[in-house]
Amino acid sequence: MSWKDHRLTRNQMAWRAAQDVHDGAYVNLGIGMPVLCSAYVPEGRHVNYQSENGILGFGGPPPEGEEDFDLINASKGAITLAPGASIFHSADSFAMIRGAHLDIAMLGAFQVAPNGDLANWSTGEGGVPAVGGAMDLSAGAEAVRVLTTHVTKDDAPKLVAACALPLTGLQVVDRVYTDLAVVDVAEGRFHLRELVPGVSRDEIQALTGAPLAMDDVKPLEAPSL
Amino acid sequence: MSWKDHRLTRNQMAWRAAQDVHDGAYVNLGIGMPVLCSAYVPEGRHVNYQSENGILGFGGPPPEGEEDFDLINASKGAITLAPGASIFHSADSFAMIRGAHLDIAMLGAFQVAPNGDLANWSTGEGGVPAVGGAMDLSAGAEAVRVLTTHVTKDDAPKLVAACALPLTGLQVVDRVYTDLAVVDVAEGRFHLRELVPGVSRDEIQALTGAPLAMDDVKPLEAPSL
Amino acid sequence: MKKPVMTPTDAVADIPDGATVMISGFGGSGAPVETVHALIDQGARHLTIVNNNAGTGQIGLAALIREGRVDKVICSYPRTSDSRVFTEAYMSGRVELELVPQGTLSERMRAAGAGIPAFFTPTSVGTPLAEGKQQQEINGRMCVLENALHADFALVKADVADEYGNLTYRLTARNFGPSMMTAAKVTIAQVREVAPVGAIDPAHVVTPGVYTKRIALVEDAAQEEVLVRQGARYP
Amino acid sequence: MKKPVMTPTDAVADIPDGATVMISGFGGSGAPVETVHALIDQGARHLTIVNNNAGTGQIGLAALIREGRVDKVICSYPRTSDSRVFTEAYMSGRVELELVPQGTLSERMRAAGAGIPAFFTPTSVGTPLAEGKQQQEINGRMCVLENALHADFALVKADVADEYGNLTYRLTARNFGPSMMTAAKVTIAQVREVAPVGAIDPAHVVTPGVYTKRIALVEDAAQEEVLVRQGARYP
Repeated sequence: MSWKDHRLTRNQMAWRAAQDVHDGAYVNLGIGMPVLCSAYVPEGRHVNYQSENGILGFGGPPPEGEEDFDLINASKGAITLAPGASIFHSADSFAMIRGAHLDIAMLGAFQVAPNGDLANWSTGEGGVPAVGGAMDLSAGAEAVRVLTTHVTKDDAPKLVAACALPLTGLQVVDRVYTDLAVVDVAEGRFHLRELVPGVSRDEIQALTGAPLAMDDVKPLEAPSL
Repeated sequence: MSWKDHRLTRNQMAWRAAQDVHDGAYVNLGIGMPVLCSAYVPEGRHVNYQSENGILGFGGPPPEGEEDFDLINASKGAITLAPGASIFHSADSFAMIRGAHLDIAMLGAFQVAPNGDLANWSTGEGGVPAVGGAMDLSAGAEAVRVLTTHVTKDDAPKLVAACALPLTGLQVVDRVYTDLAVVDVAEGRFHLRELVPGVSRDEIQALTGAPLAMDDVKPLEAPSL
Repeated sequence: MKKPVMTPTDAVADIPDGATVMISGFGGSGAPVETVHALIDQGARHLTIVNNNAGTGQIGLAALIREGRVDKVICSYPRTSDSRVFTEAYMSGRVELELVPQGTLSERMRAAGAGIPAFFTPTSVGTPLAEGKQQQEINGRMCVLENALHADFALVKADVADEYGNLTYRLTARNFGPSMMTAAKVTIAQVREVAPVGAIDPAHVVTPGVYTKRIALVEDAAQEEVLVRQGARYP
Repeated sequence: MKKPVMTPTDAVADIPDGATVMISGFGGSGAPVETVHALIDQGARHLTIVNNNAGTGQIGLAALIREGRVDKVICSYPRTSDSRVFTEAYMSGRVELELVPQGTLSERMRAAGAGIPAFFTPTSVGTPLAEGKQQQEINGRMCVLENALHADFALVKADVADEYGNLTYRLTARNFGPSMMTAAKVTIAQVREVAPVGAIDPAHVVTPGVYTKRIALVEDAAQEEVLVRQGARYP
């Protein structure tokens, strides 16, 4: 068995990230994997999901065939209205984001550095850059949490010593949820908090581009999703 | 008979100012005499009155006893909703004002100068200054028209060679409606356009603090109001 | 998340001496008079008040000033038909005045809530109110730089809240409320009714619940303008 | 004032070559696809387009780009699941891209409509998107100065207009529409229905009629996302 056999699915990563959202939190879900979190609010908690396109209060996708594409998340996927939702225009949505009214922003990443730097909008020359709301979310949210595969398709680390790709935000990332681990970013270091069973500490360090502090590591477990 | 016996009433001044508002115009009515204009939309015209506190589309006061003081104009007087009205908050109201979306602002004045300078917020030392939305309206409206008595309570001219009082806006006034005359402000001069019957050209010039061009002067007439 | 529904007394209990407090209203329209009276009863002093005006008659903000609780007023129009309380306090030097053009006042609060630390506006250029401010020509027009205006507390009169704190406002009583709700650290929405979650159409919400920290329920709230015309006095 | 109700064809007839045109929508939600198709038929070229994205599939904005009508796109997120048309045009150098953070994009349009020529924001500081822009530290935080973004025309999908041009929007199709309606000289609201004056509660109006210059009535408008998923192509 390789470490690849132990990877979480995208839905499992979203589930894991959703478990850390506290009751009553206001949480922006960014384009890509983060939008999956809206389906996994922990039992007994009320979480207010916000999407940059102008909605506060939504749940997961509706049953197939009942999609209304005038009611979508940041990934343009159909969602459902949560009770007590509100809808507003884009400038008001980013006023809410930039004005630091949201507790958490969940974002995707190309690279994250131990100082909290985030790169998620440009792969450099030769591609089409796409920033969306990531820079505003990085600037405005109280906490920035990242959902990303631990490595690229070519098995290169996405948690790196320093971001080589153009930055989205400086010193903004607090925690990273990958398909192999939960990693805190604090005091200029990566701290391995959870690791999927079956992957060793040496393996996860080898897949990570900067030292991982491993003082207190728990198993990373998620239901089948 | 003195010139004082020929003065228009406040309602007549408002009526006269309202006659110049073109069909379809969007018009802010400022605190003081301007708010009276909302009662005098000329027959056959549709005028959209705006008030800085956050409404577009209103008419004159309701019958006595039916006032709702949550529905007011800039002078805090009760108004009525016009069909097709919209209500918005103060920041959106001033976005509309400052963003040059209104055709006309009707304002009060302490002093107006031939270059279009307006002073209407401070009587200098010894009084309480009050600017309200006048500076935003001066900066943002396509045309600024002033309603004011021709002279102060002490018979000093309010149309002056240069404003001695602190300015509200620079080179903004297009036309002045007084209780004696209609005066255009153009090319650095006052142009007398209308004069109440019974007051001579010499008299009106004596009551004005700067030369009045008098090339084409019509009688200023208004119904009893 | 359900927001705490309190009395005005409880809602203002922790406002400390020296706080900056925004109070909604354009004249009496949108003035949360019961919550302001609770603040008078509470006793906090050396307050900086942000309001469009500076109080009328002998109730609400005027009474707060008369009782000597206010060191400074930030407003656009302190001169009204019955603003004797402020006039006396200001002329005697007991209250400081920061006069701000009304559109700049509302935009500064909107900017505070929107994470915009400063903006340029042509409003007030060439007047005494622009003096001492950074100026810059943009697209050929001189502008002044205005800073975001934050507060510690906001006392805002809305109409209906749902349990999550989504708010609607009544007619032109809306005025400064929505921007103040975004600009203060602790926001208190005084409402006539607390409706169940789902009672407000998501498209009709004016203030999303994220901005509402406390709800002060006053079912039979007075209209300040009506009280003033009746000659009311508080306390 | 009653606003002219037109076909999309008539509404876009006078858009000249070289115009800057805002097009509403977040992906297909709020995209006025029939009016964009009318612009394709009309033939204007060398356009600068402001949109959150840069077109998907082979319809709407993607088709406008494919037909060679667009010189420049100002947007935040041109990379979508099927943005091949833009990608090819951009990589081959046929279309210029001005990439703007989404919140800065919407705030720049809001500023244009609000008479705010420029504002400071912390967004993008320290990144390549801040390069070449005026920067200033405000309250201890470095910010970049962003300019208002104006346009000659705006094509905006609303839901219902009344005869005076007051608009409502459907669910999250609201997105960029309201700010674009304030930021362009000539605004075209594509709507599903034109209702009589008085049909919209004054408190529920999202875009006041003053901002609406033309109404393009398309009763059976398509949802762009649905068309894209069906593999539709225009013309």
